[in-house]
Amino acid sequence: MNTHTDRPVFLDLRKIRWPVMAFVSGLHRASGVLMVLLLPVLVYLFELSLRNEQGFQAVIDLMQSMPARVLGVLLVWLLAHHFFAGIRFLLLDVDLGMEKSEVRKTAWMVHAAAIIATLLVVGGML
Amino acid sequence: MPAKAFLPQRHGVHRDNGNLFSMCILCLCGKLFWQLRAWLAAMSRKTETMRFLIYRYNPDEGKPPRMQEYRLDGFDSGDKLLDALLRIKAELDPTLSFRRSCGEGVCGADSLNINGRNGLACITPLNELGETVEIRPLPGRPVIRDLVVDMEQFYHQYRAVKPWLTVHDPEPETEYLQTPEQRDQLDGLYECILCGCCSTACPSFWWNPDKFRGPAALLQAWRFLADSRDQATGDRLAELEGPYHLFRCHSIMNCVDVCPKGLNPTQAIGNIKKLMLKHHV
Amino acid sequence: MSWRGANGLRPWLMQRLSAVYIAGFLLFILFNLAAAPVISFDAWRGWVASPLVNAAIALFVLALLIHAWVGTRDVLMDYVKPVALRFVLLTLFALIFLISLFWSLRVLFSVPPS
Amino acid sequence: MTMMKLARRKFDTLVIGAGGGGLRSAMQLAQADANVAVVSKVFPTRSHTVAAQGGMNAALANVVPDNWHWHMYDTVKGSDYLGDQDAIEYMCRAASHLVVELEHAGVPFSRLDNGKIYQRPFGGQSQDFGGAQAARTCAAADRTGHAILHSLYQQNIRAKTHFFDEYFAIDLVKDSDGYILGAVVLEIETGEPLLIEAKTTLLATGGVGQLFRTNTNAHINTGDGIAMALRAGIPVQDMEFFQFHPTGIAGKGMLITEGVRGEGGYLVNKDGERFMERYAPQAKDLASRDVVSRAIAVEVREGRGCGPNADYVMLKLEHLGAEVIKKRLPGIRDMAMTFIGVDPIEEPIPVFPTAHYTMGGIPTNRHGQVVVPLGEGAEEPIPGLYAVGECACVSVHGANRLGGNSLLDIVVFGRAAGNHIIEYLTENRHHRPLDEGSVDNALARIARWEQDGEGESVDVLRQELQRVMEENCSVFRSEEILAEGVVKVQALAGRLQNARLKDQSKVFNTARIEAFELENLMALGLATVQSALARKESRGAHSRVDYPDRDDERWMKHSLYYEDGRVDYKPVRTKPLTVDTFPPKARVY
Repeated sequence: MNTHTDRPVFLDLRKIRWPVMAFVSGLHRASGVLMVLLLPVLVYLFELSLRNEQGFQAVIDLMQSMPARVLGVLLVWLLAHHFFAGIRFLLLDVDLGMEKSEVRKTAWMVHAAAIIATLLVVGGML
Repeated sequence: MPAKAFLPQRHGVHRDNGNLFSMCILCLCGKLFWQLRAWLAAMSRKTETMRFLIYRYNPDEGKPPRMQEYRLDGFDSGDKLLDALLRIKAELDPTLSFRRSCGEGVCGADSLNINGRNGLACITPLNELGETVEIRPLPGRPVIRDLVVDMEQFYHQYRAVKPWLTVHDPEPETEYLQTPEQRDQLDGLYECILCGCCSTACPSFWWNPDKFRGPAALLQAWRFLADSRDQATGDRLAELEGPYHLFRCHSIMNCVDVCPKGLNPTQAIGNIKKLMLKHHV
Repeated sequence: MSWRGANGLRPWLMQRLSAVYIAGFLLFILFNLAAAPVISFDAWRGWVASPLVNAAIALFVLALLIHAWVGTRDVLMDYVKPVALRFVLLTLFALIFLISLFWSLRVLFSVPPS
Repeated sequence: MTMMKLARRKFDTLVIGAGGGGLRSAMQLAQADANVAVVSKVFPTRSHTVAAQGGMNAALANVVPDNWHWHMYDTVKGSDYLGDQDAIEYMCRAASHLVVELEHAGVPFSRLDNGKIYQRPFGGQSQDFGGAQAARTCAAADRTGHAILHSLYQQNIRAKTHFFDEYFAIDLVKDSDGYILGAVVLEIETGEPLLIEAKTTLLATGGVGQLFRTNTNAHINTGDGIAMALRAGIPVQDMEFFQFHPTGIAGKGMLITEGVRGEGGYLVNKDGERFMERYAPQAKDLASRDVVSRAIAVEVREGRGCGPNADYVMLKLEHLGAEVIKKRLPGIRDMAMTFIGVDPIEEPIPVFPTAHYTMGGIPTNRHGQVVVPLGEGAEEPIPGLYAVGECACVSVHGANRLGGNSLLDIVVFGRAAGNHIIEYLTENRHHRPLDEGSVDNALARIARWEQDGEGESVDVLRQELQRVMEENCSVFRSEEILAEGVVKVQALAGRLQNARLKDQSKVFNTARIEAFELENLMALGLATVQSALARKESRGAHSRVDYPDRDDERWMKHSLYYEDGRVDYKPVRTKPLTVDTFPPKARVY
């Protein structure tokens, strides 16, 4: 096959246009990876909250601290995005929204839904 | 005149994927940037002269790729990008190389990355491109020269799905019968022109072009699975098992977005997955 | 199911099935918390300890880790090309997920009914 | 460079061109375990067969009664009695079997309710020797060429045909005994020449539609094989007969298939009059192509054209309804919307006759063997050389090709040539040695474009040639216009000697390929105008205003044009294989 390993390849991601559905997919993946990395922390907090009264209070305090709140908003957004994008992928699996005309629309809807959900949750928390 | 700002960033086949997060941020910024560009382009559509920034590379020169600018005017309202490329080659620079054949969107020779998006030059109207047009070769494929890329891996993946009708029964003397409804199943599949726009717009194909069959080849795999005459369903499905050949598809749907024939490879891939599921359960 | 099939179709299917459960569970939690916010340790502990919730959480942990494993594997297969490095990373994540699984199950099942 | 230094490959058979004709032959050969190489200047599925729309004729009688003999009659009549009736009988007899074979190879033909292959009416088709309209054209919507080409390519990769994709054929290699022993080709990617030795060579390089400024053809249709044959001393046959398709998109040239009229579309002039009723009372819009093209040209010339410049007519199909258009004609709907922004479901399409098909070409017999007047006979085969498809002249199309017969032609004679080559290979088991000088011409051709310096531009010359051909060798011709055309093309050929390449780089140098192509175009432009000037009658597509009638007594003969400008003639083979001759009679539709 090709032996010309010296040939250039154009794959400059800044010059390639990303359609909105590629964004949904990319963000789905990125949010997934971030949440995976936070998984051990979650398990630890879960354990701590059930260990005893103090542990529970420590978790509550932590969650009400300022940095955690900021991080929490980001996390809620990531989770919401992952959630809605995931629903969209599941619907695609059963051929819903598979038409070219719908693909973009549903991708925008995922972005919008994630932001609205985040605002609602944050609003609920305040 | 080479514009420094547009120097391509990657030389050689090594790819630096960066970490996911920065990629995502990058993408978001990129998205905004493109939107802005589109608005600006729409606002400045008045001028007649068009500016073409074209990816140039000639291995004989021993220099890395660069972007070269050409300016042309006097286009008709119905002109396509291929008309512009042919004029640039005829009037300004005979050294510019690109492929072309039918000139009417049925042969798939002149697929390019046009303003960041894959498409066929011969059916892309100039008046939808804005005043400045950036033209690059298809992403992810080794560049032979200028806008000409090496598509061998793409063709290899096509051949790998055994894209031919396979029938084990003895052949009848007349045609195999097929109802119009059965034949309808092939619409949206057999029309593929192998231009490669889809596969080279697919991130999964960028990362695994050697193992992932890619949207074009998988569309053809489904074209034969969906054919009521074909009898190799088991073999075809078996060949697509495993983590790579089929299952690298993550329904990103860039392929659907760019297909110049309006085909839907993602749907075909979904159909293969469902058929596989049916076969296993 | 063949070994190759197990590597392609099964993870794909597991990811979908786990996703459906996770989505359902998250909605369940959300409505529960919205209806009756947990404010005390005892309430929290009691809620977790109730058999239905306990089993649901256990299943959730399992689904989550399956989902995370398939996703991580996909990501590593796409971006990490050196086979050795990919193997090390896959093993590492497998370990993390397994430890997380056993730890959370232990915590879950050790909560005494109040 | 000398022959010794040339890289070499050896095959049983070299097929030049990967359109339907080349691939059908290659498939036959590869399936018979011959060692086949297919050389193509583009990736095979970019060949122009891919653009064929309407379909392929075969008397399957799936829709209305039909038989091959009626098909034969229509083809002979359509050819204006210049077609060779043995070859026509062979083709029409083979047609049904070969359509079925293609269907078995995977071609997704459209279907009738009973599951059989869908057939549509096409121009020049009749039942019962000139009776009611027949429906003989097997179609895959309006993408039949695409469907056939892709299926043939697929069968070839299955049969492990050896493909040389993106190699440009420079010249044939010939020894002193007159055997053709392969060709010198140029690898476009590296710019390096390669000598492919073969016991048999088959030319399947397609037509020369690029001779004309507005044409329905791909940019690659530059008649390379025909010109190679001409340079190898073979005369080219019937080059004056060039088909203008009645319905190219006006001013653009993209083809709108005859299938549109087959499905019920019709032409109107600016008064909304369905004018074909005047020119062909019985067949109307489905008269043969030369008739319809002339009718449109007359309407426009007499001031009944549409549009601001009154320079085209309208093709109406809105009355067919959205469903039929989407189901049967999706490709031309796409094309009309893309290129003129017209949705044929709502509006008619502006059309005008457009250069479309080369009826002439390399003279062959019905086995695909290239035949020339050598010593005694008018048709002696050149050992080792075959030609099929549009580049060949069998001649089944004579002075005018019927729609739906070109896809049939490539498949029938592609297969026939394949079979004959298999036979030839069993008798000629060994490669003949090459003479030292046999590649000189090819190498000189390559060296000619390596000259440095300032000179004429290849692009300018090509554009001028296309304009001259369009102005001086179009639908209507006369002594004066053609004579002027000869002088002009000769002048351009002279200027071509002074052309130089600005780009001397090797890797994927398309400017160099275009220079070779222009040499081929120029030679065939001369062949076309000279042959047209010589023929003093009107027959089929060759319409002389100064000789408006067909003259069977003096002109029912094939022309043979030699590279040196000489025009010779040979008789038409009027004796079919088994049936009676169709004698010439007045041609009315």
